[in-house]
Amino acid sequence: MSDFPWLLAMIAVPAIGAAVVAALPRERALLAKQVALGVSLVVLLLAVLTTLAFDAGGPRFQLTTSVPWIPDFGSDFALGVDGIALVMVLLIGVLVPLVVAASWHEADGGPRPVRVFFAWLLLLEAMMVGVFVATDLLLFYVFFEAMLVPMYFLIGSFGGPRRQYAAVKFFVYSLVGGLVMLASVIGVYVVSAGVLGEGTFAFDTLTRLDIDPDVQRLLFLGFFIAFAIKAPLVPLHTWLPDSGAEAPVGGAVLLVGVLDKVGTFGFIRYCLPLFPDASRFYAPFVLVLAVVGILYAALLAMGQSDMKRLVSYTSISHFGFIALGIFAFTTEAGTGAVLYMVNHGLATGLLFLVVGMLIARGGSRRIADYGGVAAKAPLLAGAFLVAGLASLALPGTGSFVSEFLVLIGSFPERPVFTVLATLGIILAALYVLLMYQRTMHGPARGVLLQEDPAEPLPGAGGGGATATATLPAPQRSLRVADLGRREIAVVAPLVALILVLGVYPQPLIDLIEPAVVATLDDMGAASGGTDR
Amino acid sequence: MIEAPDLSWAALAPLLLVFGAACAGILVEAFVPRSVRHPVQVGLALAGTVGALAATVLLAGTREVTAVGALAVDGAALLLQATIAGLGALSLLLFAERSLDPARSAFVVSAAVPAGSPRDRELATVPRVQTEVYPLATFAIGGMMLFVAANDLLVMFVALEVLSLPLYLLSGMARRRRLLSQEAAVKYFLLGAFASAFFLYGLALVYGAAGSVRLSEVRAAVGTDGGGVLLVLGLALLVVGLLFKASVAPFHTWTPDVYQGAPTAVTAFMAACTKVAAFGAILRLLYVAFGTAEWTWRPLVYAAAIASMVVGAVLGLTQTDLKRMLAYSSVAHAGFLLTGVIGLGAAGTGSGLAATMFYLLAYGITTLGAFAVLTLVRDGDGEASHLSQWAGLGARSPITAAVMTLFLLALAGIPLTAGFTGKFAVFRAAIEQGAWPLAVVALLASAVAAFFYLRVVVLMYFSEPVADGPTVGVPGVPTTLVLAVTAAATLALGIVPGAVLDLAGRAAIFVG
Amino acid sequence: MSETLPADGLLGWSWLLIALPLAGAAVLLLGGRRTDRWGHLLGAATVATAFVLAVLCTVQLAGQDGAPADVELFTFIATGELDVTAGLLFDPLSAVFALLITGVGSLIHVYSIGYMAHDPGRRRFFAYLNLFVAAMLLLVLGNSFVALYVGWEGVGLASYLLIAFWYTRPGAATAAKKAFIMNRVGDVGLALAIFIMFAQLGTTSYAGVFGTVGTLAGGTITAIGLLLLLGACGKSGQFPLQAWLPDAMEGPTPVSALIHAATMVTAGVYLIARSAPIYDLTPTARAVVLAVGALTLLIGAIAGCAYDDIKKVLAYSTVSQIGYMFLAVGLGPAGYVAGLAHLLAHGFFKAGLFLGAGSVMHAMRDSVDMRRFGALWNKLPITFATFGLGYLALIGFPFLSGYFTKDAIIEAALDRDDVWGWVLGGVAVLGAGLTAFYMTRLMLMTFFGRARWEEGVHPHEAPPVMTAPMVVLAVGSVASGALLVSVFPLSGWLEPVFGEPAEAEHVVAPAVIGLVVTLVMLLGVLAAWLFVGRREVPVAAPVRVSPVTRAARNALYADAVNESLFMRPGQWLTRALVWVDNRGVDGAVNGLAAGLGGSSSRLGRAQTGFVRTYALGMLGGAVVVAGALLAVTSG
Amino acid sequence: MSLSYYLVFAAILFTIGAVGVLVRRNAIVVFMCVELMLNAVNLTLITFARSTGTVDGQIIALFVMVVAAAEVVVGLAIIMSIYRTRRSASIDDANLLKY
Repeated sequence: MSDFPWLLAMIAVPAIGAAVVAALPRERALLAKQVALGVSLVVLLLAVLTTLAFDAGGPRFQLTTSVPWIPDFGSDFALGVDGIALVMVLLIGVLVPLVVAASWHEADGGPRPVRVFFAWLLLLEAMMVGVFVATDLLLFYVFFEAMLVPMYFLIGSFGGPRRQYAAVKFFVYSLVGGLVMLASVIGVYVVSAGVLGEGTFAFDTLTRLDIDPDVQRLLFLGFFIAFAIKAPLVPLHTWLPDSGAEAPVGGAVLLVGVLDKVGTFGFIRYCLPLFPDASRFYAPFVLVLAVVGILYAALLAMGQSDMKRLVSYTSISHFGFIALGIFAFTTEAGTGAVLYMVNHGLATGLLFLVVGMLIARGGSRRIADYGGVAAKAPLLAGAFLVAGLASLALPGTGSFVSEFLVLIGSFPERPVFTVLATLGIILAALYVLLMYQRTMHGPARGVLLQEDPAEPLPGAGGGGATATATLPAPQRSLRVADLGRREIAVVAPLVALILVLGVYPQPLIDLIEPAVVATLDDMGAASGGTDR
Repeated sequence: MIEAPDLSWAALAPLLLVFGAACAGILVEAFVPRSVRHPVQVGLALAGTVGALAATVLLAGTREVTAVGALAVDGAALLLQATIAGLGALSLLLFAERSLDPARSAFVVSAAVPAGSPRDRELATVPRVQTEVYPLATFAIGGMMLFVAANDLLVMFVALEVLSLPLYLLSGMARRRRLLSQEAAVKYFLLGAFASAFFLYGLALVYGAAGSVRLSEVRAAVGTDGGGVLLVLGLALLVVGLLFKASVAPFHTWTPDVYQGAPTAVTAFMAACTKVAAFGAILRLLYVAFGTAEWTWRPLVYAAAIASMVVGAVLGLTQTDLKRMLAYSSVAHAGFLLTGVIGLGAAGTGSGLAATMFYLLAYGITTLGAFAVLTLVRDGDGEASHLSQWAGLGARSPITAAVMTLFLLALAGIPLTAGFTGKFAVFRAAIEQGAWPLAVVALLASAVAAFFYLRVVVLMYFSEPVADGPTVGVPGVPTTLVLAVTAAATLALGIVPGAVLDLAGRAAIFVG
Repeated sequence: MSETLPADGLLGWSWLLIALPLAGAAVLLLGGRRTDRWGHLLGAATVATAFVLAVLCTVQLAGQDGAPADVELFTFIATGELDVTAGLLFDPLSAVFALLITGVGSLIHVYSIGYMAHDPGRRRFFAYLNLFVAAMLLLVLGNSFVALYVGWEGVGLASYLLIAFWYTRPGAATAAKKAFIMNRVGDVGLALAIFIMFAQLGTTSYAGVFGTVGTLAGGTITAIGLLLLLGACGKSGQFPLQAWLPDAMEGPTPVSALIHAATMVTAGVYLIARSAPIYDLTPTARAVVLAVGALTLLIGAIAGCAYDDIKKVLAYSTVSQIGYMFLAVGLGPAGYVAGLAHLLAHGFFKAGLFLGAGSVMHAMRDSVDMRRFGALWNKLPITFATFGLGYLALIGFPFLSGYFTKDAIIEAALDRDDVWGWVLGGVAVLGAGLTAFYMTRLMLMTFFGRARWEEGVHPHEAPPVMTAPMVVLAVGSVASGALLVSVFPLSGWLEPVFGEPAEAEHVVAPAVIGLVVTLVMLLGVLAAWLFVGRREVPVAAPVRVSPVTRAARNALYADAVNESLFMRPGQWLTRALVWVDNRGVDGAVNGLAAGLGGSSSRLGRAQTGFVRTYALGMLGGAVVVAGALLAVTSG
Repeated sequence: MSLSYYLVFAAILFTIGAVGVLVRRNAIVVFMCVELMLNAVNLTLITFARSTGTVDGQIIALFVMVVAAAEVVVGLAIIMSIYRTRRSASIDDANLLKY
């Protein structure tokens, strides 16, 4: 069973699917959607089967396939998963079908053909899978950069009013990081050539060479800057609120839910094992960024008047927790951080989707345009509440487990940072409940009082604009209808997953832990959490 | 009594084929009736270049110095000749495009007629085509191929002129916007002559110091200590002449004006082939003649590389004309290529030579393709090269926009395109030689450059179409062929560059 | 603490205690409108069943004379050195709480059937109520601090949902948010305490922590104790986190009765009692607990004297009474039992009082302004009777529950036999007087005097489904004290948890204390009659009042302090940061881009288009190149 | 008399030519200045041929003349065409392409 190239299939299927969708004639929009949904479901199936084929107790990298790619660069087309990559692939597999379903009407009636949207979505999926399963540094880099293109087009072609600005900002920001990283990637290669005589990009080999600490510090910076831009750490974060706000909801979900995780994934997969000394050297500095980010972004989230910007800022705050967990160098915190990546993907994904559904009804991204929605749309409000509670890491939701692990694991090593970070959970409660109260509670306000839904609201967001345009006439008349069947089908699985992972996270932990332990061993850190 | 020099005809075959085709072309002009002249000329020119390409392939592996040491036929020379011949052939196809311009050709019927005169206006519409361009271009191609094989400063100088003079003329032969075209020709000519004077003076000084212009003997004279003031001055002036052709800052000033003014097909030809030739010569000069004293010129090249990348990238940001923007991009890429030149170790060891040659190929293909797309988008007065006219092109003709996007992403160096592989190769070479600061600057510069490539993408896809936008012409067979080949190659060199890189690696040899 | 037995028999099923209400909540929430018709019945049924189960479990526990039973369920989180098992600990302490929660809980469920009969959201209400019961049971039954924390935040959520039950009222929504936030502040303390336990002891289970806590340095133990206290204060509305509890009265009255009087707010007391092994080791932390208790006791009592909102008065009374309990458990071994006894008794009479208040509001068209009540005693006989009994129990009328439990606390305080003992005892006695005053005031304003009803109000007694629970609770309030102290001594039952009650020789004879307290109580009643009962109660609250009254009306300015210390600065900070982020951080990025563009156009000027300029540039370049090369070679 | 005089003289000629290119406006004159530079080079070559005692220098000089002739043909053609269009040989008038 495990000799079937699962990983390759998970890259190839969506890539081919994208080509097929793109090749469909313009008027077959519905077919394009159905194909996209089908393909993404196939990928989900593949991801699940891969997980079954994966042996948590086995060697670190499994289901590996490797063929020579660019011999001249010593680079192979090498794929393989460890627990960390596997859970991320699972996350992708789960999120994409939901995003496809949620974006069903996203591109309808817009100036650009529907099929293009879904083609980019599938291509993005292929790239994202590739980035996580690549075990060759150059291959990883290639996916890392190539991943930008589909997202760039998703934001730029289907985004909100300021989409041009957001798309270019997103692309250039990431590209700068990526290019700086390229210098380090080549640097690692050259170092390996110096040590082994023959340069290589193979992850296993690279982790085994011990690089001179001073060189490490330089190379580390290259990687770190790139990843710190991806998983926005303050102060390199300002692209995310723009992208998150302007991107179509589906794009935003994948952007914050998966794409940005590549940054934190990079920290734990590449920064730590490749540059152990540098990681230890820079750890205090990184932790400062992380903790500042947690509090700073949380406060900023409170100050936002645009729901999508608000959610973006909450994510920046959460990424601070993940970085904290990774750079605490303990098994508990590391496992928690990786688990956090998954749970944050689900929680923020749900939050973005629900906010998107609300915007699709109200046609505005401004919190002030809503109020008392819960009375009109209890299901929507319920989903919103679950998402919000997951985002503030309430026990019973998956986020709690991961946040708890990160904090309790970091505390023994870094008490001060952890205490400061823990204050973040108060702020989290504030920004979530403020938004919830203003939109869902209180007397009917804003769009609920709008008589004529046809005329757009002041400051109506693009996502909303396209979406309201797409709502068939009957739905339009009552502006804030409760969730429809399709929307329930999108929301329900996420809610279920969040709750299940909140009660019984152990299976995922068992997947993740060995990889984390291996990483910490690679860097020779105390993998036992505390040394008593 | 003079004994005839020994010529290894086989090794010279590529050059002979091209020059033969060129000379034949002149005879055709004289004797073949106008009605069939065009197809004959095109066929002839293509036969010459493609034949040359084939010949280089057959010659692969040859390593000899022939023609009394005037020519070096080695891996590098053959690969670069093949590149030039191939790109030249593609450019000739662009020349031969007849279905885009309503008047069946992008070249003026009679360059002698004053622009704007009644006669000119009447000629502008008649579907007569002018065929001198083919022999001219063929001569230029021959000159370039000679340039990269020259093992002797005199041959290098002659080749330089042989490739330059036709280009001066070609850039003045636009059918539309003739004033710009003529201005471009004048500027290119005067500055080119000025530069070649420098080159020549450098040649003279080197000759004075080394007593010969044979690269091998120059090397002997240079030794490891640089070999005295005269040689160094000579080197300086030679380099100036070559950097001019390679449009490296601060000798790039002609590039934007000429690229913008010249007929787009010619611009494509210059951008793709001249670069290759110029860098071939630079590599040969620096590593065969002055390789033993590289410490003398390394700082200079270092500085020139940075200057080029910065000037190209920064100035490109605010350009509003696509051809001009691509010109600055070519300046920036000259800088990246110099990074690869730095990547050559002492006496040409290291992966720098292979990397640079690969980059030349990748860049040539990509930029040729980009200019080819440019010829498609037209308004009443020829190509619509102003950025604003490209707004919303993605909606109007998705294929064209997609192809252009591919080329732009490649120029920006996004992975899975030829541009990325090339960048990676040259930067690796540079870092291997410890020049990582240069690599970092280069990477930042390419980030800045990416910004203006993206502007075009943004315009094409993310802005709404303009009211009276340009029309996208349906390309004839030649242009279609060019677009297909370049696009395919751009992708192939990005996704599976292994074979070509390997070839470049094996070809990375200088004799002499 | 005696060794735990593997849970067998019924105790093995004790997880059903949590599962049943949880299932009820799930069915009601997911079932949607289909369950509207019978939803409330299901909700009440699950809790009632849970109560029966709890009784049976307790019986079995008594059978194995209180040896605690540990119920391992499944591995919750296990990685590295952390190993958290989801498991329950059913020991006398948790048994007491389980009985209180399910018992009072089921009564209030029944009551709510009537109270919410006409509310469109009744199903939702019962779902939330079930959710609360489940979370609260997890809180008291969990066998580790993590389990407790989960339940801890779970009840917080339920409380949030129920306070905001009528979410279209801005007041309710805000109060709910405030409650959740202030609880979160406390939760941070609890979380940090757990972190320290793990960092220092490598475990978070009760057994593990209590077994090894002795090995820690005194400072660490004190830190844990204080952090736990912070959590307790948040949940139990103790100083400095008391401000949310009165606002929480925006919720439906049954909620106030169950959550904000009988059960959830006493979780803090449970936490401290549960953590007795820790507090026994840290006098410092205990002292702080005492201080908090005493202070809150007074704050609550004083504020209670000034409000005209019947529910607010009861709320401050709750704050004050929990202050008594904190004071008690702060005394250490001597006081645990007394505190818990008072907790149980309070559970009965305060719930009863709230239900009574609810029935009054029910009669008065949901008005809570006591100034518009009056002369209801004959209109609402049952309510009056039950409420009256609750009142007597609360003010400590001899031989009703409050009398026994409160005196026990005062005894324990005085038994410290030091100056602090006298201070605390004094405060407690003073509190008793104040309690008597404000409760009497409430009684007088509500049931006696002239009818000051708004026009169109026709008071009528509540239906039996509501009065029945009130009767039961009234009986409880009368009897529980005597039962718990003498007949069925709590101290004996809790012995497995807190160990042998030290037989302290009393500094002051209990009889004397009883006498003093009774006198003070009578003084309070008298004062109330002098101030309120004798003269006419103005319909509008008098404006020109003494600063003391004004301070009391503002709950001693707790909200004002919170606002000026945290809320406003926070808002300013947020606004400032938003500016910094847009102008500063992002501005830097955009500025960089703009700078590049500017330099681009400036550099572009050099491209003049004049051949001669270009030539000059080239010549200059050539000179530089030559010069550079010469420089390199010559030097 | 030393050959270096010739070299210096040639250098001066070259400089004059270069400066001429910079200061003169008339395209023809500019072009003649370039030719002057070429001839300065020729002089240098001859001188070096003399000093090194090889004939290469003289041969190269011949080549240069041929090339220069070719350059003149091309150059004048271009300059003529633009002159006929613009009725002016001033290179400063050719200034449409800039920035």
